[in-house]
Amino acid sequence: MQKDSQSTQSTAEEEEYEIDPEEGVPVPKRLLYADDKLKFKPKILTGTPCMPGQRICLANEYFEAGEGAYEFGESIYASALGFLQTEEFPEQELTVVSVKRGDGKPPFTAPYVGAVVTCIVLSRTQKLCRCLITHVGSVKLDDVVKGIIRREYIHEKHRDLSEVETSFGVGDTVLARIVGISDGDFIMSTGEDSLGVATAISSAGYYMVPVGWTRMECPKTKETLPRKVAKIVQDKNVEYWHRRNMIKKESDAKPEKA
Amino acid sequence: MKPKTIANCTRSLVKGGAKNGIRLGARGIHEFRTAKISFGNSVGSCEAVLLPGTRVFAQASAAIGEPSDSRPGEGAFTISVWVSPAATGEMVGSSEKPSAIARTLERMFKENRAVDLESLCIKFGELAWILRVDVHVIEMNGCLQDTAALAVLGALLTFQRPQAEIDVNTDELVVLPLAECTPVELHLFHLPAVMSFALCDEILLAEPCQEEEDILPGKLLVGINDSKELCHLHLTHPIEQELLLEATKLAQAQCLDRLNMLKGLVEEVKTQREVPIYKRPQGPRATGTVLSLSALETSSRNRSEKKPSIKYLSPLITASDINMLEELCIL
Amino acid sequence: MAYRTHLDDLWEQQIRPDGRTPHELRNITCQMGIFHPQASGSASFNIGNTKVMAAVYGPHEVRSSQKKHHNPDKMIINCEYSSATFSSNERKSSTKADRKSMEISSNLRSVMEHIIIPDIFPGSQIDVYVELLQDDGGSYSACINAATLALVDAGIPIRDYAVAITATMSHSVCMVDINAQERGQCAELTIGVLAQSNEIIVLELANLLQNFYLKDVLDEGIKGCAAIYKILEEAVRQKFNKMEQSLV
Amino acid sequence: MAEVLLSEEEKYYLVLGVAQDIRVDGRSRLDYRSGDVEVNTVTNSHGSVRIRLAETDVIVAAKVDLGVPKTETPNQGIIKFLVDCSPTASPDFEGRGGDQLAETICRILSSTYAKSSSINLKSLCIVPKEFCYIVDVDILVLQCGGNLLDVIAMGVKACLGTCEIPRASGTRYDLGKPVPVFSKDEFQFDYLDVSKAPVIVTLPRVGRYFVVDATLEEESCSKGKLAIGVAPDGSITSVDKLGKACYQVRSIAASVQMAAKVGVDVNKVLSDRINKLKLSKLHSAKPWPPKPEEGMDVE
Amino acid sequence: MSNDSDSQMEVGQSDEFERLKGQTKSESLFPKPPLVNPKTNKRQDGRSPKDVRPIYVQTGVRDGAKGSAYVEMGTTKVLCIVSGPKDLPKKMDLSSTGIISVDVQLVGGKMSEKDVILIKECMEAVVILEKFPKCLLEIFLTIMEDGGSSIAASICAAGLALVDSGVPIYDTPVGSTLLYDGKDFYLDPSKSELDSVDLTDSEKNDSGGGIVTMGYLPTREQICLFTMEGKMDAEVLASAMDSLTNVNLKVFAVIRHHSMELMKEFKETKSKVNK
Repeated sequence: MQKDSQSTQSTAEEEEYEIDPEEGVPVPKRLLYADDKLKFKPKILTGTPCMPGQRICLANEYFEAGEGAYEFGESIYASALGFLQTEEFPEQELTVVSVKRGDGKPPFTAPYVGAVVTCIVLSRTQKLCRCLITHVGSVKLDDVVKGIIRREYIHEKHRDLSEVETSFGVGDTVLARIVGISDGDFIMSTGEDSLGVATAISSAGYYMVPVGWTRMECPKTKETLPRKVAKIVQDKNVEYWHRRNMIKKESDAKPEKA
Repeated sequence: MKPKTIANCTRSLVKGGAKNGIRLGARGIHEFRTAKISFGNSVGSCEAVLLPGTRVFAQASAAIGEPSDSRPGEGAFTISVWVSPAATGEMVGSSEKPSAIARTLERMFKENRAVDLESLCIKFGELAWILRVDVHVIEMNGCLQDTAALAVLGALLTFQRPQAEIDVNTDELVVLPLAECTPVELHLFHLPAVMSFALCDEILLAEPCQEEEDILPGKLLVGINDSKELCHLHLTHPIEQELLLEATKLAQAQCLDRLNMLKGLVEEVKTQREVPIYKRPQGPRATGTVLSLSALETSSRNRSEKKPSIKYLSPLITASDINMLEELCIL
Repeated sequence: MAYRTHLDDLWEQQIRPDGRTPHELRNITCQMGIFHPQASGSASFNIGNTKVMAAVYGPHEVRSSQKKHHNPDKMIINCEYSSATFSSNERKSSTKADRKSMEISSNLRSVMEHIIIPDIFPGSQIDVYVELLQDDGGSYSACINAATLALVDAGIPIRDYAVAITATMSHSVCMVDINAQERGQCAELTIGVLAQSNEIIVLELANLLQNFYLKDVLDEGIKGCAAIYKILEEAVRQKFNKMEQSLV
Repeated sequence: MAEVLLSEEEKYYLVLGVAQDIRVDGRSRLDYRSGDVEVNTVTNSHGSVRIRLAETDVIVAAKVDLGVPKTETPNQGIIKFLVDCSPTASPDFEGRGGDQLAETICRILSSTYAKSSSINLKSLCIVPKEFCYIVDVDILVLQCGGNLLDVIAMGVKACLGTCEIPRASGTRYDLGKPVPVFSKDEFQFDYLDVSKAPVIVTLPRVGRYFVVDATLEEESCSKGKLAIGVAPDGSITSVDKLGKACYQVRSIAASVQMAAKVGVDVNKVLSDRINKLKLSKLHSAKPWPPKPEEGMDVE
Repeated sequence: MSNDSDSQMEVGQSDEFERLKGQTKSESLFPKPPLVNPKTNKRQDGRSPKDVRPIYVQTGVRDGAKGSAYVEMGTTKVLCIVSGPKDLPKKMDLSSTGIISVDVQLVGGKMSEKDVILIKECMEAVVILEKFPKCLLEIFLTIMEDGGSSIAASICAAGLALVDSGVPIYDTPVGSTLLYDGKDFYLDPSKSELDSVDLTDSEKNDSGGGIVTMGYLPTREQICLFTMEGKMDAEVLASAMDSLTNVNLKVFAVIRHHSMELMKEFKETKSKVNK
């Protein structure tokens, strides 16, 4: 009698197992999925309204969850209210599925490892500088979050030669990438050409203009100050690609030197 | 708390000196420190100094409150110790030092029943005096317990409280201000004192100073009272039995000296304070604070209201700050 | 004049209220490895109705809260004493972090620091936790005995056993191992010694004791400690004989 | 909470073992580990129990006191629970470290006992509105080797079942107020009726299966568990979902049925044990004055 | 005294009368009416045992908040506001995933700690915490009126507020409560109905009785909150869960309808922006 109920229970549970979101049991993927099962590419109807939790499509090498969607098991589900949108990347044979509201309200954003953030320098010490993160990508945060840039993370090369004092000034607006989380703070890096000081105000009170990779100049007083200057890239997909490259191949992330 | 850093040469100086019977401050190894005791203007305040450089101030105060459920026929007695950062010259990060002193004082005065708490009872289970001694360490140079115990004892011996009684006819609590009655002194069953010793390889150093306490490995506290009874013992390092017995003998002799000095000083203070016994005028009472018991009962139902009502009862002595007490001390 | 009770009659024949002679210990049972796989070492020590359990954890890495001021060449010994809410006759609602248990914790630490060989595991920490289950007199001495046994069980190198017992002088007779009933009437001196060198390491006094009697009471206590040491050693021997047999 | 750290491979091994109905210690999914109950561990309480289940070790002691009933339930007595996690169980419990776990357990216990009509609280009332018994149940966690909640619930039931409640022989009127009168005989006492009292069966989900009586290692493999109170007649007295896991309707239903089945067995074993313990207590009635306790052999 | 619950006026009058006489005991002052009128088989508020009270939902009720929602279930009124992500306060434990804090305020009372923890654990299961590491998401719930089933209403309100805020969630949670008196199920019980059942009385409810609250993720078909108090058989509990699932789907239909309406609004604003 007891055995009977056990066996029925086990079959019932087997079906559900793969879509249980919360059990943190590590089961290697290869045991669960056969590779050939995944290799087909359905068509997705963009513009479909989605509720959170609604299943969108299969998750395989052709499809990836973007903003407002999450992958679980072998499917992609919506995680926010909005309309289905897709973005094609023909070279990679990849479609990014996202769910967006489209009414102008900014999507939910929080700093994550790999994100490019905008921050304001609060204070400097010899070893690090403390910042307040105000934007993640292009989205403004409701509440600022603290982060630090360590001396070693200012330049990609010559890590031990870089100094905080010759790279940032208090009050500068800095573009940086979150590379990790330590005890209390987000650790950020400016070790890319496109990252570094975006705007800085001179002692005379004017926005300074970059005059090279390491210096900025006040347009009025012609005073120059040392900064780690960012080369601002205008690309609407840049944020997404930064994140992808960060996760997949770090070496590919470097853009061509100007 | 960060451990104190001490130079190695100071270490070897103190240790080597102790072995040869030479101490910092040119004292003999069994020579105790000189005690100086002075009394404040207000009742129940006492400052004890152990030269060189340990200074402790104690203030006794009393208020009327409810006795504890487990001991309904007794008053209550609390001791709190404050060590100011100015005294130690370091941040007092942990509460270890004040609580260790407080525990020693509690053991000697409270658990060994030095104070007659039964005489503090006003009405069984309902009203009693709550005695409180605040101990402030002002300067610190070793032997904190010794000095604190002396200061507390001085404060208790000179403390006076007003008369409080239950009017039999009206069942009211009557508290007479100090100026209008013969003040009541505390009754102490015995007078305890503490002597501390530093231990260093078969050698006893009586009443060590701060450096000796920090450097030498062991410490022994001997609490002893005027009738040659031990009332506290505390040890932090292994010790031979003979050495221990020697220490208690030394402590006993010194304790009697010190207590005699204290008693003499207390007598002096009391004669200075002496006022003719106040004779209560006939007729209705002029200034006595009167509160009916029933009023107190109703207010004690509601815990939040309880405290103010008691403050009102005896505003003259619950005043925690010393200044106020001084003003009021017409004696 | 106070009434004579049957206890007074007994006392004339030198029999204590619970039927012991003045120099007799209560029944002692001790057991090692009671929390075997989880704690590194553990022991229980019961003397009469006083029951104590001890657990030792470590040596392990220094916990982050104490790491800041920690000298990496030193070893940290951390002791915590707690008494169960039901340990005494009067129920306590909360026992944590009151002055009394903090005092016992710090005293216990100073004893443990003397018996553990200093700084043998530099940069690490040893936790000794003692729990009082029931208090019927002599609880502090039982704590020391239990902690010593737990240290032995954990295999931490110690110089010597710390053993402790209570003793007193009443009606000009020395008595050893005071229970709660007797504690109300006479002084209670807790004496702890290092078993081999007979040096005194623990002294705690409750109530008043004539200085004149101190020597006699100390002698009595040291004798009691020797008896306790025998029992502890026997327990350790038996435990390790068993281990040996199981290995064979 | 005392936790063990396991590597992913160890977890994988455990989960696959459970899937094949063989756990690391050789049990099947519905097997309990062996345990032991002893009474009168703490002699100065009205009832005390030390309960061990493999490495989990708990002391439960009850003290009975006179008190005033609550105004909303004037004809009922009061049972209070207090859990204390001793640092002997884990260094994490040092200082106030165990308070959170203790509060959670306390909460579950009081909701299981308060709302399930499992104990007739009216039997604890002496004079309505004036006097009742207040039973303080203190729980001390000495060792935590997994499945703590179940062990505590069993301990509480055994402790309440063997707790000696003084018998009030009547009431006397004093100043117009009724006052209970107790007989002077020390042996006049009653036992509480625990024939309806529940035990708790905690079911953590390891992989895709629920297991009973999980070890610490198995608990670390699961994100959440169901704590199900089961009365002796198989009815469910409380269900609490602990942790942040999600379940399907049918798996909760299945686990409740599983718990009901297991819970009846546990209750039966425990009740038999309680009755035996009561008998043994009667046989070893205490003489007066009390003799020092008979010692066990030094082990 | 009359036991007929339909004639409430009469009961009130007789109460007044009895009080004047000063003879009634406090227990009989407010007699507990039966859950169902035996004649009409209707409950006190006129619905049948399987009926749910009318539900009203609204989102975006507070400007300036990240997300907000207001839910009415009969007389139970709950307002929920979501804010964050924020920096973690210093004293909080560090965590690699996000942390949720839930604050429940009950107007004129205090929510029991147990219920707050239940709601918190439910929200932790619903929100995708990995998406905001080391940040704090705050959920403020205000129960403006507790007319019974307040946990269920809180779950619905919190779920809607999360949907409104755009915080990534696994699914839209809904909740409902059920009352069992030993014979029948009463879905979505009101406060007076909950109070009328005394679960502590061992003599009266031999046949059992209990309150079950369930939070449900409708599209994923998973239970994110489950609590039961009282005494029920396993089979009864299983069937109670079935009917709770059905109710939850009904509640979800309301929320889904509201979301669709919302999305229509999105489309309109979008077309306006484009113009």
